[in-house]
Amino acid sequence: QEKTDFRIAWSIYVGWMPWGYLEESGIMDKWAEKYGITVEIVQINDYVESINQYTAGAFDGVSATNMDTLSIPAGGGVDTTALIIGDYSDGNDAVILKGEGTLEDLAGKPVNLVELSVSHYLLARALDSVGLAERDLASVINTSDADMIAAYATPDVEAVVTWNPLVAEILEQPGATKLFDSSDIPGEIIDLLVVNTDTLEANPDFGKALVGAWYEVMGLMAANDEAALTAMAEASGTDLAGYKAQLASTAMFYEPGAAVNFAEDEALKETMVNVAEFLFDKGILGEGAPSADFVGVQYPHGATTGDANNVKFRFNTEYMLMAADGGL
Amino acid sequence: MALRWINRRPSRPLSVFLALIPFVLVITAYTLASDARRAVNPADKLLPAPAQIAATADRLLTEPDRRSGRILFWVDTAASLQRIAMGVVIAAALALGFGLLIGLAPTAQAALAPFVATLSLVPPLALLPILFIVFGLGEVSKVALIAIGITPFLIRDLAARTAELPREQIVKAQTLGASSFVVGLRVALPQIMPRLIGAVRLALGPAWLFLIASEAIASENGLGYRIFLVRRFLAMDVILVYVIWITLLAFLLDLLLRQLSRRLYPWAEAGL
Amino acid sequence: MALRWINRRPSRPLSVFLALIPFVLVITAYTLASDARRAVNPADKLLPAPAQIAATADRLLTEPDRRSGRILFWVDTAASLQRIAMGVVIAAALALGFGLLIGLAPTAQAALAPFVATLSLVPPLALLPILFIVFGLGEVSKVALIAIGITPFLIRDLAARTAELPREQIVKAQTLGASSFVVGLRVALPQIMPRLIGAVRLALGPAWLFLIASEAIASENGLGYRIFLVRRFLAMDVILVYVIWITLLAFLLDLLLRQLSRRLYPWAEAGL
Amino acid sequence: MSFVTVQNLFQSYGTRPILERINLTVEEGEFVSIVGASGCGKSTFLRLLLAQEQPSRGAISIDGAPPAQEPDRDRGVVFQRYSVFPHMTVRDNIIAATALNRPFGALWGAARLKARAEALEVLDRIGLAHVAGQYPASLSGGMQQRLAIAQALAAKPKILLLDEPFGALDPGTRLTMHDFLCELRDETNMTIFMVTHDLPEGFKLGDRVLVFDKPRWDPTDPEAYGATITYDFDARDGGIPYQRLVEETHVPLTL
Amino acid sequence: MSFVTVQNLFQSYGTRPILERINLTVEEGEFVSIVGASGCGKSTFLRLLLAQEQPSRGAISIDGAPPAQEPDRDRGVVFQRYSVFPHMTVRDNIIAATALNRPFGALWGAARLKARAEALEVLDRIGLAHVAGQYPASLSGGMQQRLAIAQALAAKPKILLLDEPFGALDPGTRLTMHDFLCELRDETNMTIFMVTHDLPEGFKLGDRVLVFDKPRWDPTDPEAYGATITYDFDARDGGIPYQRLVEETHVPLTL
Ligand SMILES: Nc1ncnc2c1ncn2[C@@H]1O[C@H](COP(=O)(O)OP(=O)(O)OP(=O)(O)O)[C@@H](O)[C@H]1O
Ligand SMILES: Nc1ncnc2c1ncn2[C@@H]1O[C@H](COP(=O)(O)OP(=O)(O)OP(=O)(O)O)[C@@H](O)[C@H]1O
Ligand SMILES: [Mg+2]
Ligand SMILES: [Mg+2]
Repeated sequence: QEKTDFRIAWSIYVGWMPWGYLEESGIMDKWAEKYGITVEIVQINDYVESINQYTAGAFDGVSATNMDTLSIPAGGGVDTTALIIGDYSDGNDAVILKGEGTLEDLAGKPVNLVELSVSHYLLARALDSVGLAERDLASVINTSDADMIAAYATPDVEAVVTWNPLVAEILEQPGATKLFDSSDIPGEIIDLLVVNTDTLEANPDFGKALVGAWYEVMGLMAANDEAALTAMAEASGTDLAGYKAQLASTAMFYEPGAAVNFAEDEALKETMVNVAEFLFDKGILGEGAPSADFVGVQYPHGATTGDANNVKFRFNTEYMLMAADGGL
Repeated sequence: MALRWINRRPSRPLSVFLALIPFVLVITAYTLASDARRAVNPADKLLPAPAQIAATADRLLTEPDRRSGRILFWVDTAASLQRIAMGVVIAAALALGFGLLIGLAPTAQAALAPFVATLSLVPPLALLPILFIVFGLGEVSKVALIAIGITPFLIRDLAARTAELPREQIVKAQTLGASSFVVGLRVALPQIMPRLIGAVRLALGPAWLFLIASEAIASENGLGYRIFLVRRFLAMDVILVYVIWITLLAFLLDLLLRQLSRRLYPWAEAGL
Repeated sequence: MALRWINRRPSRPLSVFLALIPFVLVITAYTLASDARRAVNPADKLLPAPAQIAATADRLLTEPDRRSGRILFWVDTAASLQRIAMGVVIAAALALGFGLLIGLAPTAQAALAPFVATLSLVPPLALLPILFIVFGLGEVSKVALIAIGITPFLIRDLAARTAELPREQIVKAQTLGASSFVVGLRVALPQIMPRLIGAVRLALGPAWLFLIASEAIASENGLGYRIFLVRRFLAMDVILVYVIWITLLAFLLDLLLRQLSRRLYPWAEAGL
Repeated sequence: MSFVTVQNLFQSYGTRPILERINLTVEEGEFVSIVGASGCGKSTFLRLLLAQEQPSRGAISIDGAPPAQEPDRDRGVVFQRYSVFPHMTVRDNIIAATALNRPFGALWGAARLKARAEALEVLDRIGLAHVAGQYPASLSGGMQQRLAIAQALAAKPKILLLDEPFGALDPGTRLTMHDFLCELRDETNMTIFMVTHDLPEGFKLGDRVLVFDKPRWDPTDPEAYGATITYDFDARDGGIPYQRLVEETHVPLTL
Repeated sequence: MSFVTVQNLFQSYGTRPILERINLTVEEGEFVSIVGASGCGKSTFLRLLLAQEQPSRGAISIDGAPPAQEPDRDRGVVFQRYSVFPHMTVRDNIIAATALNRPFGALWGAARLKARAEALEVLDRIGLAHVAGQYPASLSGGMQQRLAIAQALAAKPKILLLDEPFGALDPGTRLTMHDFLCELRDETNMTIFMVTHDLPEGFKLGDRVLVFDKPRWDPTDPEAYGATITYDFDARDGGIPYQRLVEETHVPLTL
């Protein structure tokens, strides 16, 4: 159904800081005005809550990873489109051991992480790479990201999997060893802006405004605009240097064309199949999902993986192409 | 002339019927809201249909977990009950000791009452990082959070009740030769035991809160853990089953304590 | 013969001295622990030195935020106090209405008491996702969590107090021609007002818990939000300043309510 | 026809009978004292007169009106305790006798000023004018009961019910209260029922003294029967009792 | 030397004097009734005898011992209420008189059996054997006070202090309790101090009746002076008072 007022939610993470800047700087309003709509950008502390709210219909779009999009909105029957591929994690997520050691040493140890999050996925991939599995660990202990640093400081904790800026903070502690990070599986942890497919179809202007505004800020970032970067740094609770360090482990798609190429790459299909299998294995791919193929994912040019009759997650490059062509 | 409504007493069957009304209303409202949402998106997760909640409950209560082979529902329940029981028992023991001391000994009252009053105002949730360092990240810290959360309240309540014991009884005990210790042990302690149970019943609400909060932060099992974990994929059917179960458990615990008090301290009831 | 310790009363100055002891002990223990940790790791963040806490407090209380130009400490305080005040006022108003109704009218008691008792056992934290959907993510949901969290307790307390009013007074009012409504308005309401204040004082502890929990999930400011935010960086100096401040605020609120009760309801004190 | 008529009244709680076969007629202006052992049902009888409870059988009628279903302004009452409102000042307690009868339980404008003036007059007459602005808790027990009686009378009831009104007072205050009550009675010629534990008090104040007791008695089950009026003394002649046996007392049960 | 000696006793709370210049000697076995207006300090005097409070001036000595600092087994006491332990059965309340004196407040083995047997004997004598296993709350007020007195006597105190022991009982029960107390007295020849509001009771039971009152009186400040013993009646001859004026009462203050 057509409408003119839209709300999207975002939470603090290095690759999503531009959303805060978009709202603050007025760039979003400018683009919304251009298309005769309004877009409210709301920051939410709790990442999972922001996706839940989107899934429940309180928002028209949300910043999320590919994995969480598949499990929560898509798995929950909300047809969702990845409108913008912002970046992929290239070291922002890491497996960290207290003391010296290698991945093999994780066997028999407890690992603290946010269960069922991308950290969990990273751990699974890391263990996989050395022929281990989760059952070889002593245990996986669900630990709130807010308390990860405090948890790491206790003697009980031997290894953690987490993301930036927590990774940077923990690695500063004496004796912390990074065993594995997302640069070892490049392109598998993807940060997106996803929107409701029906809303987007009924209101293409909504997509155009978002994409147009986003790539204006990408331009500023690519040009190393001090003011924009400093604002983002402060909003994420660090300083310019700290934020730049985090950006260094993030593969940002400053150019819409690069994001389109990434979406069209066959590797994306493989990643999504991996992710679906991981989610199915954890039993979180929707209620009564009979197999990992239960939810269908559609790629540019109509290719799908999973159940083609139950497509709930679509990678849509249309709008990013418009941005690349200067058509916005 | 119609009776004033303060004088109108419903009959026994009418009372039962009236008591059911609000429950039926809530369930109906939920069902309607759920139907409305599922008419839009049949896979809606937020307000699952009552039938689906029942199916989920059945699955949770009977199907063993694929990985561990155990039924997680009971594992969670056992873990949480153990934590809450330990936390409450520790808090009750501390409160009994300090409450008696503060209530009976003016010197202890002067030394401890202001401190306990201050402690009771500190928000324990905010001090979690320090708790982690002191008590580790395991069971101890969860039990400690519950105990720390409710002990100041229990101490204050029991101290007040001890101080309220009729002065006459304390004097009488002294004229029968009782030392301070014996007054505490034989006169005050047994008389505040029923009150301790009453105070624990009041404190169980906050105790559940602290349990859920601590399990949400670092845990491998427990009712609070599961609720916050499945929040990750908005499995409201699971959450609702757990919420209903927690409510039921809270009710049963309360009932148990009430019966216990009746059994153990018949003289306390008879006096009312 | 030395006096029994239950008969030994400390002098006024000794009382003050005794009251200070536990505070001094805790501060000393903290300082020692902090020194020990910083001897190992000078950059230790977990237990900052008291001097550093003071410096942080100074900074938080005086330096405006660079982005907004406002002093966040006061922004947070104002936001949180407003939320807690609104939540408590709404809860108190609901509790007053339902408490009076349940306490006075046997029919309302039959219809509502079991439902309220059940509600008071439901853990509101577990229902957060539903609350956010129903009330949105703005101020309303935070106020609602506080109100939902404490209203059942308040209703039960006030209903019990209303039912405890001497039957004689209710009868007397009727012989003076009072309708049910007038009995509620002129006899019961004024007499449970001081009790309402007392119950609110008890409920403030849980109210803070709910405030902190809700601010942690969706907020842009507030004391709980700030604590949650800096917890990620283990900025214990900031957390401790906020914890001390919350404790102080809780104390001041409690004092305020107590004084208010004294002022407004002198007859209630005189009777004790 | 007489002013108060009680016809064949029975009251039981659950299966336990408390009062049995009570018949009584009282003329307007009579002062009826009621005595009897503790727990025999004196207060229960007063509650029935008050229409706070409904009898299991029988009926009470006042001034020819049909039996009341609940307390109303026809019936004034003073209990041993809790008879005044602790949250109202002494003056407001008197005003309440008028105000509580209004839709919102309060008076406005001229009615209010009038009620205040009248209340002060009443307080003056009962010697409480100097504490008009104080709360009842700061008054002695005797002053509180005086206030309670004045409050009940201010509503101009048809009958006044007193349940051990002086039971909690010390002997000296009690005597002062007797004088106070006698004065008020002379003024108003009110019909009064007073329950008391103190026989001399009952005879001193009452025109009639009713004794409640169990006329039938089952030694194996003392609670099998209820109490009724076993004696009805005429106490008018300065308190010298004229005895009239109504029913034989403590007759052993013949099975 | 006399058994109880009270020498020039003063007591004030804050700056407010309650008792003044009290001198008294009591022989062993005497029964002293104490009467006086409400609030005049009778209970305060009893608390001083009990050593629950220390006097502002003066001293109390019993059987030649130095003044006590706190209550002990030399002083038995029965209050109007709360004198028995509600959480102990009737039997345990009697046993407590022995047990509470032990380090842990309990008896074991042979001592315990002996105490139980003795307690049952006591209960038999006071007519409470049939409720030995019940809690006090299920007893009538009279039975509770009987138990309280027996409990106090079971500790074999040198003096027994009674503060309006029958104040909460109804007249009938009161009379029974008088007989009970007289019997016990004949058996034990105990030295007893009893505060009462009921003058006839004081004269009936006591060998002496002390009246507490304020001998000096400042009309502008009724609380300026404390009370003392204004009359000391000899009440031995079957209760016919032999009056002995100790101090002039209500003398207007000469400034
Ligand atoms: N609402 C009630 N339900 C059941 N039993 C009751 C109720 N009210 C009174 N009783 C019982 O009825 C009996 C008579 O009670 P009532 O209060 O009328 O006695 P009373 O003569 O006024 O005694 P007292 O002199 O002690 O005031 C008592 O045994 C009491 O326990
Ligand atoms: N601990 C105390 N602190 C201050 N004042 C007290 C204290 N105890 C008693 N009083 C006051 O001392 C006076 C005497 O009290 P006390 O209890 O001895 O009187 P009483 O003669 O026993 O009266 P009653 O007959 O009412 O029992 C009273 O005015 C009382 O208010
Ligand atoms: Mg009665
Ligand atoms: Mg006294």
